[in-house]
Order: sequence, then C-alpha cells, then structure tokens
Amino acid sequence: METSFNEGELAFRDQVRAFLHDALPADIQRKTLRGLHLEKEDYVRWQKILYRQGWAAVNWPVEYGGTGWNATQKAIWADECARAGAPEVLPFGMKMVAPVIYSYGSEEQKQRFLPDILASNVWWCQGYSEPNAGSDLASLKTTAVRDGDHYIVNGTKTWTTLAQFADWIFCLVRTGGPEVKNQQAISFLLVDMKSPGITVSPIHTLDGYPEVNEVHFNNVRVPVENRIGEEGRGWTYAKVLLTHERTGIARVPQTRRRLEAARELAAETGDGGPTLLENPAFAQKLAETEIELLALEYTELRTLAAVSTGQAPGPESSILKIKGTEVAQQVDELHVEIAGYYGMPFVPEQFSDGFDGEHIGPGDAAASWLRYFNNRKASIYGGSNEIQKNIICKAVLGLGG
Amino acid sequence: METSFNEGELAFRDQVRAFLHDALPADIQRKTLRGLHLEKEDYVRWQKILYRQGWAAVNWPVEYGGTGWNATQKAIWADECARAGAPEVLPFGMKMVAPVIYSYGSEEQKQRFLPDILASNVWWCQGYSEPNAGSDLASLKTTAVRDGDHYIVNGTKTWTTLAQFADWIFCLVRTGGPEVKNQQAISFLLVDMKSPGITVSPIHTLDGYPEVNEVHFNNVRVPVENRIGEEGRGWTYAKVLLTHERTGIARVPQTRRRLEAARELAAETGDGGPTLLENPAFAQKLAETEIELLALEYTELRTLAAVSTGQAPGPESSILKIKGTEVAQQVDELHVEIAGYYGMPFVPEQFSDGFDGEHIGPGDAAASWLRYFNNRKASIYGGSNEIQKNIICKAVLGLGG
Amino acid sequence: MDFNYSEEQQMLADSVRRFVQQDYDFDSRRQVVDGEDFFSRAHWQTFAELGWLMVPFAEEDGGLGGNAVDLLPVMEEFGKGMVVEPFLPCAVLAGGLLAECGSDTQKAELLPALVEGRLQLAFAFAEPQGRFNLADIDCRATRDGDHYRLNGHKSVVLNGGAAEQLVVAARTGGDRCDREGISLFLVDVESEGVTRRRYKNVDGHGAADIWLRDVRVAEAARLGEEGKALPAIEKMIDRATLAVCAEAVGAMDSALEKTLEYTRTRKQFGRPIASFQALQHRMAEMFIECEQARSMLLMAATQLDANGGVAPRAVSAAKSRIGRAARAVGQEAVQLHGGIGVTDELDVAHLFKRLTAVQYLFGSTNFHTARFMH
Amino acid sequence: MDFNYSEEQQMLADSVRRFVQQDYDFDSRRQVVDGEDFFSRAHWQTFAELGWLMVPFAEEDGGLGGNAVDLLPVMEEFGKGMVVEPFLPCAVLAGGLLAECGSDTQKAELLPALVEGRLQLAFAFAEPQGRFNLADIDCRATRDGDHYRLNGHKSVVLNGGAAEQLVVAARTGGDRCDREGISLFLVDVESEGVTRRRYKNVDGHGAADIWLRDVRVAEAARLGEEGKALPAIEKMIDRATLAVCAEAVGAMDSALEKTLEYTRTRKQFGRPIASFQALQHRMAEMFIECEQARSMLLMAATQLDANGGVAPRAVSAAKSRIGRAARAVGQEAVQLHGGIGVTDELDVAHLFKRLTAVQYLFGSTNFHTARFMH
Repeated sequence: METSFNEGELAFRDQVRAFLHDALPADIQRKTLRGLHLEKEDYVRWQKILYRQGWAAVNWPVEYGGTGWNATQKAIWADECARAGAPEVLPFGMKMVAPVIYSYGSEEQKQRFLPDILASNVWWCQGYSEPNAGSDLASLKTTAVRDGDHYIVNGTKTWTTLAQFADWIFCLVRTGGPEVKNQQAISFLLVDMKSPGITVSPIHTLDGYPEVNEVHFNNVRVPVENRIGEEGRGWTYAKVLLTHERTGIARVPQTRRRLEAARELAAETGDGGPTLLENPAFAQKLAETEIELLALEYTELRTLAAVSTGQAPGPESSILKIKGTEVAQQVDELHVEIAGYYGMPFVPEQFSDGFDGEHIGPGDAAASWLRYFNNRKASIYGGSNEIQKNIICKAVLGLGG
Repeated sequence: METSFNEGELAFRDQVRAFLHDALPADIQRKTLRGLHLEKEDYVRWQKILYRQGWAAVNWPVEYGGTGWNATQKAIWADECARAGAPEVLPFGMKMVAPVIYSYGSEEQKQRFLPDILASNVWWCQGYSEPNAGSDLASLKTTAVRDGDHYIVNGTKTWTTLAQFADWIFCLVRTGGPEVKNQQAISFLLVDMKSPGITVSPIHTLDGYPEVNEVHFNNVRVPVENRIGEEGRGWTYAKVLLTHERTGIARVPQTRRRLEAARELAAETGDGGPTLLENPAFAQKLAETEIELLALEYTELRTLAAVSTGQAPGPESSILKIKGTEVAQQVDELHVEIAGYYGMPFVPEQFSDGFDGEHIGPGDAAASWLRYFNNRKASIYGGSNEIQKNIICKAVLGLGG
Repeated sequence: MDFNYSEEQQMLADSVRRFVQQDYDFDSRRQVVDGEDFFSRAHWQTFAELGWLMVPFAEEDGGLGGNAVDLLPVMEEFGKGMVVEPFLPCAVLAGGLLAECGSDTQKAELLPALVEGRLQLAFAFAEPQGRFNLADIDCRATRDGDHYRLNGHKSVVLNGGAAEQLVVAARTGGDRCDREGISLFLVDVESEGVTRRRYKNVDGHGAADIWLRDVRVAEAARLGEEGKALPAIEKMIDRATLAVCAEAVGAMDSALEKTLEYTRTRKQFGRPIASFQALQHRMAEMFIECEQARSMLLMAATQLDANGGVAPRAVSAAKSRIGRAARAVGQEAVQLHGGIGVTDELDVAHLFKRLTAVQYLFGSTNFHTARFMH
Repeated sequence: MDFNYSEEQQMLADSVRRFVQQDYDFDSRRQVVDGEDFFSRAHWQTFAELGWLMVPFAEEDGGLGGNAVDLLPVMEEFGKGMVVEPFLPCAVLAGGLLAECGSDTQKAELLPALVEGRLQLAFAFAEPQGRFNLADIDCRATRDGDHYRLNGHKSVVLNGGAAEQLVVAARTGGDRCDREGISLFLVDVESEGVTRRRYKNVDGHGAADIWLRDVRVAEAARLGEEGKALPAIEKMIDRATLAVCAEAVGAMDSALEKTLEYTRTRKQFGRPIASFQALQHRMAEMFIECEQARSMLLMAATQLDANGGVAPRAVSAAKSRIGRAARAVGQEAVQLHGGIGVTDELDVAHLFKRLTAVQYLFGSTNFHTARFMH
C-alpha cells in the first residue's frame, strides 16, 4: 500500500503550479474563487489557454489530443486547478460527447468534431432529459423519424445547461416504433443548434439565473450522418459514458477549497463577541464535514486505484455521486450559516459582470445563499441520489427491484 | 387554548404525590430509579398496594374497577409515578387483555377474569407474535381446531415477555381453514398456562436476561368458553386494542426521568478535567434530546386533547410510538456515553436481588449499557417503527401500498 | 387542556385563508413580489380593514387582545400562502415595541395610524458585526442638548425600504455586547443623515440596509427609559420569533401537501413515484417533522401567554426544533420534486427559500439551541 | 497509489480467514467466551505458531516488520469472526509499549516469550476519574530507594484478568492531567498489593479492574525514561486505535452481509423483506457507511506509516468517522433483523455489542472529533 507522491509526481505538481500561476487570468480566478457566475467568454478564454498548452483534454486518448497523464497526474491536476481557482472544464463537449465520438463515432465524425471541441471553437450542450422522463432515461419521447438521408426530430429536451450559448447539442432520440423494446429504440444524434425548428426557452433556477433551458424540436431535419454508431444503440453508448463519468464527480478538490474558505471566513466572522469559528456547534459541524470529505477523498482514491489496475469503475462509484453531492451541500450550508442575515438580500446583479455598485454585506455573503439554493440541484441532476441508491442495491448488493 | 393545571388538578397532583411518598416501598423505588430488573414479587407487591388504594386500573371503566380519571388526571398520575420511581404497570393483564374482555367478553368471562386481574392475583402474558410472522400478524400459523366443546391448539408463539411467570396467556389463533380469508380466520383465545402440552423456553435478550420466551403448544385442549367474542373476529378485537394502546406509548415521563438522571450524572462525571456536562458535543446532544422530548410531550398532549373531545386516537398516534422509542433510545445513548469504559463490564448478576458484592464502576454505569442493548427492542416490538411509518403513509397521507 | 383555537381565532384563520385562496395564488403573489414596493399597498389596506393589524395589540392600545396565541392563526395562513406584506416587521415587531415602551403620547400619535394601515414602521436592530446577539449594538446615540445624534449601520432591516418611521436600537452608554446602555428611538426616514439601500430578500420580502450619519433626534422621540431597552427588545424579538415559527409551520404543511400531490401524479418507470416505499417513508418523516414542529409552536405560545410574554427558553426550544424541521422539510420537498423543484417557476421552490430564511431570522438554529442550553 | 495488500499481507489475511471459518464459527466462539479464561489458550498457541503474534513487531524485535498497515488484514478478519483472543491488548498494545520503550534487556527477556505465546501482558492505563484523557493519571509511583511504590486503581484493563505481567502507567511527578511526569512500569500480577477483579465485557472480551496498594517495583522494571512516557503511550494507543478501527471495518462488513442474507430470506406480507424499497435504501446507506469507514482506515494506516507512527489527527479522524459508521451499521443491522436481532442467540447481536464497544474503546466518537479539531 502506497499513497504518497514520488519524485516525478512532485516535479509534475511543481510544473502544474507554475503554469497555473502564470497562465490563469486574474479576473477569471477572482470569479471562480468568489463563486460568481462565469460568462461564456470566460470559459472559452481559459479553455483556449489550456489548448495552447496541450492540456485541454485531460482524459482523452493521446491520439486525439489527450495528455496521456496517469491517474495520479490527473488527480494532481484537478487538485491544483481547484486550489488555484481555475474554472472547471464544462463537461458537455470535452467530457460527455467527445468520448462518445472517439469511442463509437466514424472516422469522419472524429475528424469533423473532435478538433473543434479540443480547441473550444464549438460549444456543446446535452439533450438527455425530457419534461416527463427525469432519471428514467428509457422512457424518452423525442422522436427521430427517417426521411431519406435525414431524420425529422420532434420533441422537447429539458434541464439543458447553458443551451443558450450552444452551437451543437447531442441528443438521445427515439428511432424505433412502439413495437421495439424501449432500450433498443433509442439512437444518439448530433444536432446543429442553428437548424430551423429549434427554439430555446430559459428556465430560471432558484438563484434567479437562467442556468438551464428547454430545447424544443419542431420538425428539425438532421442528416443521418450525424448519428453516432448504430441506430437503436444510443442508450448503450450513453450508459457506458454515464459510468465512466462517475470518476471526478466526487468533486473533492472543489469542495475542499470551499471548505477551507468557510474556515477562513468563520475565523473572520464575529459572533456577537467571539468568532463563529469558536462557536462549538459550528466548529463541530465544520470538523465533521472535513472528516466526511477526507473519507470521500480516499473512497475516490480507492476507485481510481482500481481503475489504474485495469478494473472499470463499477457501480460502487455511485457512492462518489451520493457522498460528493452531500458533502458539497453540507459545505454550502456552512457558508449559509456564516453569511447569517447578509445571505438574505437577493441582488443577483451584483455578482454579474459590469456591476459597479457597492455590494451588500461583507464579501460575497449573499452569493453563498444563492449558491446553496442552486446547488440543491446536485443531488437531483445526473441521476438523482435515489437512483444511485437503486443502482447500489441492484448492482452491488444484489437486491432485486 | 389552555394548558396549565386548574386548582382541582393541582389538588389531585398533591394527593397523588402524598400517596406515592407514603406507599411506594423503598426497595422497589431504588430498583426502578437505577434501572434494575424487578422481580415478579416486586411488580405484584406494588400492584396490590395500588389495588387497595383503588388505583390499580387507571384506564378501565368505573363499573369494572377503573378510577374514572379524566385524561389530565391520568397524565398527572403517569408523570408523578415516573418522578417517584414507581414501577410501570405490566401491560399484559391490565392494559391488553382486560380491555378486550370488558369490551368483547361475555358477562361470565368478565366476572371470571377481571377481578383477578384488578387484584393482581393472576399474571398474564401475550401470545400474538410467531417465529415467522413478526409485525405481519395476519399470517399466523398457530391453529385451534374444534373438537366438541374444546379447541385443540398447536403452534408456537414467540417474544412472549415474562411468560416464565405467567398463569394465563391470551392468544391469536387460526380457527379457519385455508379457504377462509386471512383476517377472518383468526380467533382470540384465553389459555391456562398449566394446560398439558404447553412448554416455555426462554430467549435471552442482549442484556443477558431471559426477558422473552417461546411458548409451544402441543395438542393443548382449550375449552370453547375461553374464546372471546365470535370465532373469526379475533383480529378485529386485537386491532382495536392496538390503536387504543397507542396513548401512553410515548413514555414521556419515564424518558424525562432518565434524561434528568443523565444530566445529573454528567455533571458529576469528570471528563479528564472539566465535567462531561461541560463537553460541548455532549451538552448539545443533551439539549437536542431535551427539545425533542418537549416536542413529543406536546404531540402527546395534542393527541390526548383530541381524545378528550371525543375523537379516538387516530393513526397519527403512530408518531408517539416512533418518536417515543427514538427519544428513549437517544437518552439510552447519553447514558452509554456517560458510563464510558465502565459500561463495558458484563456482570448482570450485580443488578439482581441478593447480589452482595461490590459493583464495578461508579453507580450503575454498567447497567446503562445493558439497558441500551435491551431497549433496541423498543423500535422493533409492538409494531416496528417501519410498520408505523407504513400506517402513517396509508392512513394519514393517503399513499397506497 | 385544550389545544383548539377559540371561536375568534378560528374566524381569523378562516378570514386569512379565504384571502390567500382568493387573492394570493402563486401568480398574483409573483406580481406583488416583483412590484415597486415588494408588497401590495392594496392588500395592506385589506389587512387593516379586516382588522388583522389589530391582532398584535392589547385592547387598551386599540387592539384585539394581543396574546401570543392570537398570532398563530394569522401567521400560519400567511406561511401557507407565502404572504410578503410586512405584518411581522411592521405590526408585530416595531408596533409591538411601540406598544411596549412608548409613552401614551407616542402611542396615541402612531398606533391608530399603524392599525388603520396608514403608517409603515420597521425595527432596525441587527448590525453587520453582531450576527444574532441582540446586545451587540455599536450604533451610537450621543446627547446633544435636548437631542441625540445617531451614528451607525443597520443590516437587513425588514420593511426598512417601505417604512416611514424606524425604531432604532442605539447605544447611549456602555460598550458592544453590554446589556445596559441600549435605548430605542423613533427616527423619521426623511431625517437628514439617513441613507437607505432598498432591496428584495431571497424570500420576496422587502428589506434595506440603513446608514445613520449624525442623525438628529429629539429626546421626545426616545421610546422608554434611556439605556434600559434590552429586555423589551428581547421580549418583542421572542414574540416575533414565535410568529415566524407559526409561519414556518404553515409553510411546512404546505410544502408537504404539495409534495404529496406531486408524487401522486408524477410517474416514473410507469408508476406514480408516491408508490415507491423509500419515498413514502421519507414523506412519513416529513409528516412527523411537521407535527413535532406544530407541537413546539403550541408549547411556546402557551408558555409565552402564561408568563407575561417572557419565556426565552421555550421560544428558543421552539425556534431550534422548528428550524431543524424547516430545513428537513424544505430540502426534502425540493428533492422529492426532482428537477422542477429547483426552478423558480414552482411554488415549492419559493416555500423552500422562505423556509431557509426563517431558519436564520432572529437567530439560527445553532444560536437558539445554545440559548436554550444556557 | 496502490491500495492493495502486499502478497505477504494477503497471505496473512487468508490465513486468519481460514482459521475463523474453520475454528471460530458462532457456537465455537460461544464456548470460548463462556470458558474460564474468556479466551482459548489453544487458539493463542495457534496464533503464535502461525506467526500472527509477530505481526506488530519490527524485524529487529523478532517481528515481521510492524507497519501499521500490517495490522489491518489480521484485525479485519478478527472483526468479522468476533475473535476475543487478546491480540490487541497483549501483542499490539502492551507488547508495542515494551518494544517502543523497553531496554534491550527488557525486550530480550519478554518479547520472545510474548511472540511464542508463553506470556500474557496487559496495559493498565485508564482510571475511574479520567475517561479518555490519557494524561489524566492519578496512580502514583513514589521512589523508595532503588524501588518504587505504586498506588492507584486502574479501570477495565483489557486482558487484565489473564495477564501475568502488567504495563502500568503511573505518575512519578506532576498532577492529574499534566503531560509531564508519567512513567511506565512492568508489574508482576503476583506482586504483593495487586488485587484484581476479573470479568467478561459485554463483547465477550476479558478484562479486570486492578487495584495497586503499596506495590513494590524495582527501578529496573521501569520502561523508558522517568516521567516521559506520555508520547509513547499516545503513539501506542493511536496504533491500537487503528487496529480496533480495522476490526470495526471487518465487523461492519460482516453485519451488512448478514443483514443482506437475512432480508433476502425473511418474508413478510408474502415477499422477502429485502424487496421493500425503504429497507433497500437503508441497506444502501449501510454499504456507503462501510465503504467510507474502510477509506478512513486506509487513510489513517498510510498516514501512520508515512509519519513514523505519529499521526494523531489522522487517527482521530478515522476513529470519529468509523465510530459513527459502527453506530449506524450496528443499529441498523439489529433493526432490520427485527425481533431476532435483539436476542443473544444471533451472531448479529454480538456484532452489535462489539460495534458498540469499539465506539468507546480508546476514546468515544465525540472525544476523537474534538481531538481532530484541536
């Protein structure tokens, strides 16, 4: 058993630190560290910096532009990015559709789509969920009916994060009729957002921001060549991806940064005399959260170690989703408690670009309430925590439905 | 809205206090306050004192020897008994079989059984559960086959508390064949424990005491006249009783006494310097438990108030069972924490009559671990807390099965 | 023992319920919240006409009696409907302090206007450095002849944007956190040196940060004795805490009801999600939380009325327990609604926001647990 | 990073697992626990012969290496089988102190006997007044020429009944709770003035209360420097804490497995109770607890080995988290077994008792959370 870094790993860490120190723009860093909304331009600017460094696609195979880093290097990278306040890579292009394309796409599709994803020239969004499907992906209603060398797509996708900026959307659509078994009726389609018949309507989340959208398809014509792999196998491609997506979802480095920020803030926050950090109940909750995060970190390391010895991350990785979101939400609540009364004012514009008034309250107290509200989604989206427990029951504990 | 006592109620309380002060034997009080096992003789001695006072059967109708007290008086009585360290009335005769007898029994049965229960001449035990039935009473297997003016009873009852002392047992038995609908196949039978064919085998619970038993019936002949009410309606009688039994199950006075004891002990318990009561985490847990108990007390008062205005205690009273056992178990854990290392020694004989050695550890530290172990049963017996939640879902929230 | 409302209290509850049902559906409320004042002046007039603004006051002050229990039916229904009109900060809190500490002259001048809906008040107590400690007052009132000069910064003053008069807690003596030396002053918001920054809170209620810079206030505008105001402040904050607990109980009942409705109709894997036992048991636990919260509310209300309005441990026990329940019920309601639960479009999301705010208003759950302990 | 056991560690785990499966089924264990010594001398000889008693020691002390991680495979399997033989108090704890503080002479005299199974040791540290504070030592050792005289009372000394020699922590200077002034002494249990009250603990492990009354001990029997023993004590208690954490992880895995088995076969309302979703989700939560506990165990073990055996915050974080898991998993295992879960006849009830004991051994969950905080 061996968990400390060797010399090569330490050198790599220093290299990463130096790069982040030099390359990360100060304005982007400030927004990330303070938990403010990043604009599209912020994300793209940072991704392009990474692209020029050759570090845009940490998880891709080297042949398509990946870094070739091992699991330890990837963990170091994630940790240092979180510490430095680098924005997270938006997953839709880089982590979601790209692996499907390089795993199951045709040679032509790879050449057509991957370079633009790598260089952040194209913004992708995800079209899985539907208004009445939720975590039950197999009951999708959006149809794609073959018409010569096109599909005609009709239906509505929802919870589509940041679709307002997207150039392309990848969708699960129903290509089989009612006689086909549910899971074999679904195909994986790439759709140009500029296609006639697509409209996007924003959904405001609890923090007042239109973070997600409904995307409506009204007789949208999609060339058959935009289908990934075989017709009727879309669900299989998506599922493999969902399992692979589990590593990193624990979000340990990000949560640790916010936990440390909570400790620092609590030490500066008066509590009617002593500081909030000296309040026994607060301090106890902070310590318990820190301990839970430590456990989560090692659960993730165990999963990564299993991956590095060739085992695919199994359904045990559902723990990473459940605990990852639970601990992050606990940290959110520490920040809510720190903000106290100053969490209540709802002035979201003060956290946007161009606001030049005076903020209400100390630091970004009010932002922490918005973040708490917004982050309740974490245990719902991406396979709700209830669904994750079902997976554990079925696939790990052998408990039938 | 009015919750304080009026003058008559205060006078009643004083009368109760004076009686308890004079009549409660010191040796019985000591055992109760220290959480030690009471012997059969202890229970009977105290019940006979109550009988002579006319206060043995608090809940019975006056015509059969009940006190005629209203809900407030009953609450005062329960509270004062707990404070004084009076043993609880064992429920099997007084609270379980007697109400069935006076509600559904024949005149002859009432005259034959009730006076001996009232005077504590006869010790009863309960035969509901069976080895494979658990909380699912409708799937009982013990059979009673008619043979002239007798039933021939065969089967096994389990979790029969203190059956080793019992003179009589009341049972649910299956009198209908497999063609009869489950709940209409069950009858309510009173059985003399001296009947040939009955054997009792003890089950040791976690505290090492044979608190419960299996009672085996091997061709036991029971006169038909010992059946309560109609054949096939036993389940109905038992169910009505189970609902009525819900008030008082919150056990607020008993839990409060143990909570106060925990506070006193913690104030005397060193914690490597300051006292345990000054330990922030312990003090916080104590306060939260106290608050939960206060909520439970008022939930019970609300239920009693509804009863006193003529509404039967509805399925909402399942809350009293769930929260009553949860809070009691929380208090058990406070005592476990107070005992520390001295909870570990397993010397149950030091808590029995006749032990004249020196106790291990301070006070009854070791008894508190045994009590914690034993009281895990509280959330299992008498309709497990899971079953209570099912009842709330079905009967209160209207959620189907 | 009797936990039923009196006939008058029941009529009051019915009247508020009717208002909420008829005039305060989710869309109407949204318009109110998005309006200029963050509440509706027309609704406020209705409150006055229906006599609701008299509820917090004793009969001799022109009120209906002013028991703590009387607040429950009104606040519970407000909680169910997420009513944002400033009944709590204006009538219960600032009005309550006026009735408690004011001279006959002060009361005669202001209370009728308040009760008739013509006067908006707010109580400015919290400060940026003090969190929930009511004695942590750094705002200073220094004597200047027969006047005082006030200097300080007040945080998140509920109804502070709409108020015409402020009741300001300021220090005439002692240091931060001293119990002695705190006084109350009536301050006209138009006075020179008063600056306000108005905003809406996350729960749709209006509030403001208020800065006082050399604000000149006549001695006659002091409420009660100099330096002795803290007990009255604590008493009125406890009363307001009870009121917000009642509101939370109403909001929780509503959140549970909406969750039951939603899970009965929403289908997944071909079945209503309410048929999944794991979710059923969680809703049973929500129900238990609601009932335990209601019990604590009744406990604190009866204790307050039995003890002349002073029952700090009872109020803190209630706030602590109800805060825990509000957290659990609010979070579970959102989680069980799934994706739609985190959108601004659904009423349950707004119940969740209000249930978050009530956990911190007048002291967090931690604060009140600690206050109960000591 | 590599979380797999080495080949040697894996062989060790296999060897202990075989022993538990073949010789330590529930009925055999019951006989051992009910026996005269509360453990089996024959089993102890087996432990010695299979080399398990060498595991805690460095090679130069005649051991196998003595890393913290090496303890894990042994203790985990012991936890699954609820093994009561005194490996932890005798070999890990008292033996560990001997190896850490003893002179070459002392080690040469005693360690071979221990490793060969011929010597039973116990470490007497806790006292009635001190709970979990290792510095709260009131037992006194006063100089008497080239001897000491020991006076004091030691609580719940694990293996204290079977031990032939005790390692006693006693004060040669300072006051209760001072970090300085604590020394260690080897005391023969046959010495004049030693009184023992032997008993079995709730988890079946043997223990004793021990009174020392003017017990005369030669200076040569002191382990290590006078008055400087606390750091070594803390180090060895931390190591024992890790060992008991490993035992708990094994016991939890076993409790979950038995619960899964039971709920799959036990029927209610015509269905296996494992098919009820509310119970399924609770078992999923038990699984998560088991996994988080295992992660903390590996964290603490690797931290200890990376820091020369001194990693108090890591050990306390692990003990705190594993204590919480032990509580949750133990209680849920009993609850999901229903009635049979609270009887002495079922193995899961005894797992529950041991999982309760491990929550308090070497400091409760609260104690270790606080130690992690400071």
